[in-house]
Amino acid sequence: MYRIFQTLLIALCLFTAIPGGLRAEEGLRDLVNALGEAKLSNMDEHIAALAKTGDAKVVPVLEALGEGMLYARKADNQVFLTKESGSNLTLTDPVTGESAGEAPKAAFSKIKVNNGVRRAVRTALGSLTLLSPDRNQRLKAAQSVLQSPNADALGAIENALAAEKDAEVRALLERARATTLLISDRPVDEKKEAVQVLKQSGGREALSILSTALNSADETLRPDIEAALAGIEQTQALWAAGQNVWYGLSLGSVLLLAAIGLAITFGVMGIINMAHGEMVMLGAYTTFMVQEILRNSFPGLFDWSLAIALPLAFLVTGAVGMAMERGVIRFLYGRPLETLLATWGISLILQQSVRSIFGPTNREVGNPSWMSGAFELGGLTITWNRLWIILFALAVFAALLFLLKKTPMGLQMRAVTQNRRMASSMGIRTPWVDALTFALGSGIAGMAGVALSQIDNVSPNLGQGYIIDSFMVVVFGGVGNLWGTLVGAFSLGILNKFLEPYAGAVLGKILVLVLIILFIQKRPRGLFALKGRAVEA
Amino acid sequence: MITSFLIRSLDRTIVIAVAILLALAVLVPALNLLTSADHPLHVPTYLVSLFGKYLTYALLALALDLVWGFCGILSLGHAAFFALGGYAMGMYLMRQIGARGSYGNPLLPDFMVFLNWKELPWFWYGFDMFWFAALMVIVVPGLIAFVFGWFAFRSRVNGVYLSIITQAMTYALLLAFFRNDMGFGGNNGLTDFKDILGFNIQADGTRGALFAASALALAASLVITSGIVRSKFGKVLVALRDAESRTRFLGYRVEHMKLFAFTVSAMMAGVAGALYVPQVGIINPGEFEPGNSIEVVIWTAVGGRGTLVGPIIGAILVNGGKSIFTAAFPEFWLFALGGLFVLVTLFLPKGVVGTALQYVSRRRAYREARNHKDAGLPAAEPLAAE
Amino acid sequence: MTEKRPKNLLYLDGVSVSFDGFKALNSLSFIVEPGELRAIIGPNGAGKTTMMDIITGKTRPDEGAVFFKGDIDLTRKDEAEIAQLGIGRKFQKPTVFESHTVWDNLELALNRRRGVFATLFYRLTGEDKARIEEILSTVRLTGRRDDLAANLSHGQKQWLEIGMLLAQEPELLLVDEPVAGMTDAETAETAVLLKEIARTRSVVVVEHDMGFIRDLGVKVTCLAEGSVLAEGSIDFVSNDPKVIENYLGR
Amino acid sequence: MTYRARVTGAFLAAVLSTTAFNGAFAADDTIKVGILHSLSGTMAISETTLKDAMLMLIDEQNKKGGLLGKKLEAVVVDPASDWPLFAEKARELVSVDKVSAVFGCWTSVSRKSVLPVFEELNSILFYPVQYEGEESQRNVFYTGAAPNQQAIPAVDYLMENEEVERWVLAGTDYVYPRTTNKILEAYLIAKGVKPEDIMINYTPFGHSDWQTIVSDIKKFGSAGKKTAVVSTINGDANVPFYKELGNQGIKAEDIPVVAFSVGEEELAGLDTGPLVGHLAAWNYFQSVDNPANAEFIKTWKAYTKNDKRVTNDPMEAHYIGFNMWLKAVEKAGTTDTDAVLDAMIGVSVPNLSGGYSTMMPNHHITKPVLIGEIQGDGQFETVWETPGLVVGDEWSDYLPDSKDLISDWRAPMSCGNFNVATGKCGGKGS
Repeated sequence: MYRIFQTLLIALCLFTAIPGGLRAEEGLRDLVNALGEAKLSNMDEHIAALAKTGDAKVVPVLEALGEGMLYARKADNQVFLTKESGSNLTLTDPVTGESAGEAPKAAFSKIKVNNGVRRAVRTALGSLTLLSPDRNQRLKAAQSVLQSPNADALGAIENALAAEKDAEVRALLERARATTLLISDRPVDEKKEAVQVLKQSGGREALSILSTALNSADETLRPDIEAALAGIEQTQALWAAGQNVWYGLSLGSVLLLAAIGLAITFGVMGIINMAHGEMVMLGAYTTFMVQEILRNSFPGLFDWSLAIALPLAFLVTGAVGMAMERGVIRFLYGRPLETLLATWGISLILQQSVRSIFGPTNREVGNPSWMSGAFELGGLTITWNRLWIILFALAVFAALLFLLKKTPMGLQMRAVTQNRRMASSMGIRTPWVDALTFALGSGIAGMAGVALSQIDNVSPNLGQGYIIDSFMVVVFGGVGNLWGTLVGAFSLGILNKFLEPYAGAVLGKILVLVLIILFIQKRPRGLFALKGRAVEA
Repeated sequence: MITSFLIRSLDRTIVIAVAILLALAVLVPALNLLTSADHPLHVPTYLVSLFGKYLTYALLALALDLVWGFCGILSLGHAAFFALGGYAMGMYLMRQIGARGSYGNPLLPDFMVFLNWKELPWFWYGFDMFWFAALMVIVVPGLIAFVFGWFAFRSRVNGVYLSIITQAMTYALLLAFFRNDMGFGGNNGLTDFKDILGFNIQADGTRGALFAASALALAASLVITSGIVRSKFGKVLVALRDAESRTRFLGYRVEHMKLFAFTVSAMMAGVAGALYVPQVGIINPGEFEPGNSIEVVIWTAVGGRGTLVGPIIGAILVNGGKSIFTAAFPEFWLFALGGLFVLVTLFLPKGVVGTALQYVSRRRAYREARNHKDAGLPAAEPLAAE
Repeated sequence: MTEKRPKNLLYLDGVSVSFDGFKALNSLSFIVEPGELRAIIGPNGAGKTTMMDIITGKTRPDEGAVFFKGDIDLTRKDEAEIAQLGIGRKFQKPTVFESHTVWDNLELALNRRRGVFATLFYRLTGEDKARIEEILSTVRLTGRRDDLAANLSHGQKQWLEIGMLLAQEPELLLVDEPVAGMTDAETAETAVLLKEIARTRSVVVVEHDMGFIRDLGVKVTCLAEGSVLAEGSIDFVSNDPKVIENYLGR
Repeated sequence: MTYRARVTGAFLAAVLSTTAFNGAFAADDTIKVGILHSLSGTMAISETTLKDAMLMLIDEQNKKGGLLGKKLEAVVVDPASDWPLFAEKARELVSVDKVSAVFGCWTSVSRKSVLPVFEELNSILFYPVQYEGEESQRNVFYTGAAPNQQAIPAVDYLMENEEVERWVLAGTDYVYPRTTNKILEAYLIAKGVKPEDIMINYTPFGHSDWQTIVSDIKKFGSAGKKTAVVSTINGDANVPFYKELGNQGIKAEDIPVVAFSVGEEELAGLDTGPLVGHLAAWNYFQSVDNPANAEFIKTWKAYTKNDKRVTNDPMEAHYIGFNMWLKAVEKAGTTDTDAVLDAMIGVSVPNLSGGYSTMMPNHHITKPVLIGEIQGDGQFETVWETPGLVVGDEWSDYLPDSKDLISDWRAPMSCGNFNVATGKCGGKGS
């Protein structure tokens, strides 16, 4: 019943829209206001009706609807575009685009949206903006018609395709056309061509589109689609191995970041630093603090937050590390197992301090825009944040290697850790070098925390999750050898990711641990052990 | 042979400690059961279980001390043996529930019923018999320790490396026991026990008996450990702790020595776990957490490693402190605990008992030196020098 | 040198070993006869300690043969087995069990059954007691029998270690720089002690102290860069131009 | 060595005297309420808030004059996310501090750990968190959701409104996800979903590397049928999971994720921008618009002196449970356990989603079920709501062994696992 009425109303509006601009405007207003009374279940019809008008004024209305910024005035059901300002709403007239002043929020009710509505908005916006002069908007439009194909839009897509010059948009439109064509009532020959187009484009998206089409395809088309599917699946399977390597590298880089500071404090200095994880956590909290300040005072600098946080995290955790070294650890040199106890105590204190100061719950650390999203490389999906983390881990590694091998500071560090008494008699201020080395290890852990805050919880428990893995990596790689840590981290990461699809996440991890235990039997001093007389004495 | 072994084990300290434990085994349950609630000497049931728990922790710490204090193997996985013993006991207790579970299934524990298991996994067979479970309490941790140690010690994995792989072992076990598919109840573990050997597990009498059993087990283990430590074997352990390759060149199979100590220690830990479970009423994979094993190390260090009563006192002190602090300063007790570990490592490197012994022996040496007027011997400094 | 005897006590042939590309031993061949006292000299890095490591099973050779008493292949045995076969070793740095008393150190070294259960239920017999007393007096430590080994002086530790080796009753004794850090009097006394010991067994001594070696007055082998440079009496060796070049210096 | 004896003696004395000390304070001028939530360790992240909420509720009640003319006194302990310690602390609360009721626990295992203690000492526990069901105990009141009050309505919603045909059941490997997924699997198959259209995946606690699983979900979702993820992923693992979802570009419009363990508190640690439209099923959202909720939020923000603090479902459960307890104690006129247990059943108090919740004879409560979509500001927007209240079903009808069981703690049945098939209390047997 309601539906018939609805169609009638729409038809009426369309009819009345013909003569004169004013009446068209009024018709549009009625359509917009109808949104205010619509239910979630029939909202898509209203949206389709709005889209049918083809009016450019509809675009901001639909956009606002999708973002949940469309409000209806309770008193007269007038619908407005809004912006929040305190407890008030700044109103914009949806049809004229003019400002309509401010009004208290309580007088309005928000037009609710759900995923279904958002999908409808996406479809409608897609076909409305296909011809937009702005390239990016066209790109977005092409993506949305591809993601939610609608047979009615086929004509619009073809029109757009005819006019489109930009290669990237064209490629998308081609695919969109093929996708849409498959669900339209065009002849089979054209559909067969469309299948070929999709097969060419490949990827998971095409797989999904073709499988959908397979469900409703008729007998003549079926073999084509099945062949195309088989072809795509084959290439996908090849890429899957590559994808696993990538995931492994990415997990490895996380392990490397977590472990590399430990490779200094534990590997080089021999301190069983159980508070290492807490250093990582402090680094993550520094990032949180930086972002909090930026968000409140300099929102424009948000994309720089990580760059600002890095040196700060290094300084903060480095300072905490130095305090730890001067306050506790320096009394424990030569008693490595006892450093375990003391640093465990320190880790409890640090955790509880953070819990008291920042609260026990997760804190929000956002991704800067350059770390969000993903891109496709062949058949690989590569997320930006993982890519940056891999690069960052390698950069930290290289910098550390340089510092240790090529600078006087590094030389002194190595001298002190190899033979304290000799170094001190050579005039090196060993206590100072000890403190700096420990601070360096801690500082690097803090920088790792900045990176890890991008992919994990920022909570007082953050460090606990990494401490065991870190020790495994260092021990597996060979204590005292930075290269060992690098190779260890990446090989454990890749091993883990190749086991995971077969054994599942839990069993995979158990297997990795068992393999580490067995490996240590074979090479009791890790992958890159120093051989010879000196180490055995 | 055995008698001489036992006699040798009983020096003054051990005799006193054993006497105290035996007295406790009788007194605490008696004061709980025979006095009325408002009697000044009444020990509430709550404390009986609590002290019972401390005693099992003490036994665990003693087990660790045998390998760490006397043999130099810092195991960061001893809680795993404790948990394995606990699971063996827990499985017996689960089987005792029988048809009294929620679903009334006479064979399958509740968690298997609602996850749709159709039959009992093979490794649950036999646990309906106490003797079998009791055997497993010792055999399972012992066997795992034996296999693990056989590989590790043969390959001469030492020091920090050994510590880390023991940690890997307990972590792997933690993950494995978390898996519901393993058939040990996953994260929830085993719980809801009803009775042990036919006695209601919640009855005051049973609790008293369990307390007494814990005290007796601790006393027995103390005697055994002391026997081991004071035998020539014990001297070899200390020798290999301090100079492993010298010991090898003297012709001792160091790996056998370590393996024996490690296995015995794991068995003791298993017994501790088995006594722990009925007193706290639950065993779950959380017991395998690497942090727990580190805590055991800390109890031992606080009490004084390389002494026999040290770990016992350490375990009771730290856990007692934990009990009091978690109630008195729930928000801040971690500061106290963390601070304690730091301070003990810094200022009492030999632990409470070790430091006390050092003090006593220094006083004695000083007195002797004064009595003999024999200033030529540097007798006053022996322990400080180390 | 090639006596017509079926068995050498110790027989090394073509032994090579390398660490990370560095050849510590390079096709070393070396023979010790029963009852022989042999001194080994050579510059640092000549492979003296590595050779001892190989004989005692601490290091496995990459190639070459090592036989004890003619037919026992030492490359297949570990340290404990080799020690039980009757090869004792004294380290460069004195290593005694510092947290044990002098007495316990000797008791541990005593050549008795060394299994887990044998030690667990071991009881000190009168015979063993007498033997320990005897060694104590040999190494001149009777007065300090109940002191912790940690409290001995450096020289006393060296002696205690030699005492432990005696208690082990080895047929072949390898001694690495026994007089390093000793006073002259102690050095002389040690030479006497070693000669005394060599009466009943074979001894191989590695030492830098030429005076001490002269005191011993035995056959000398000079090693350099992992192989034998010269062998013979002290005078013969110290006049060899290669030895002078490599070791003694011009 | 007498030294040791002295230490032990001193310690015994210390413990005994604290006992006496506490006992002396247990005078009759206050009614004590125990709060048993972890303030340290892994669960502190969720449980600390509940402790604060309880303190606030007790505070508010005291301002209103307390209970039975006496002040309420909160006793807080820290079981430190250590399950056996939960049992120890529960025992301490009941037998040493003599509390009248305990509000606490979060994880199932902690509840399982304390159950025998409450049974033995005959005291009362209010458990505020959604859980797997399959339990009804005389001394426990379950104010969180049973699976039928959360999981099943959520699946219904996805099936009807999003026309989902393919399902990923992803969970942390422990008993709540296992049971919930068992129930859901049976339910979906009963609804005609083919077994090959259901993918079940379990991950360890605190799992942080979700790359493989998210890409598996994507793959599973590209089979041409509308796919949704039902997530029973626990606490800490959610943040990296959602971050990975966002980065790999899984949009709610394409593959919606409905979660049962993600509330306002968890979202507070996330940038929700990329997550808009993903769903959660709860019995309460902070965004619910009614005066009682507005008042509650205001008090909460004032109490914590933090304008950004959020409220969540387990807090509401404590709110309901606490008010029910107050009402039952008033009804019984005493805090005596047996009297309160009897008085509790049938007690009805306002909940925060605009209706009334009633304690049922199975010790579970009636609740509305809300489905919400994540918004950009970290809140949920209700997109669907059950028409009426749903009664918590302790024994699921979708598990073969529990479908014949019911629970009714009223006399004369007084049984937590009555088998309607055999007509006996105590499951299948005896």
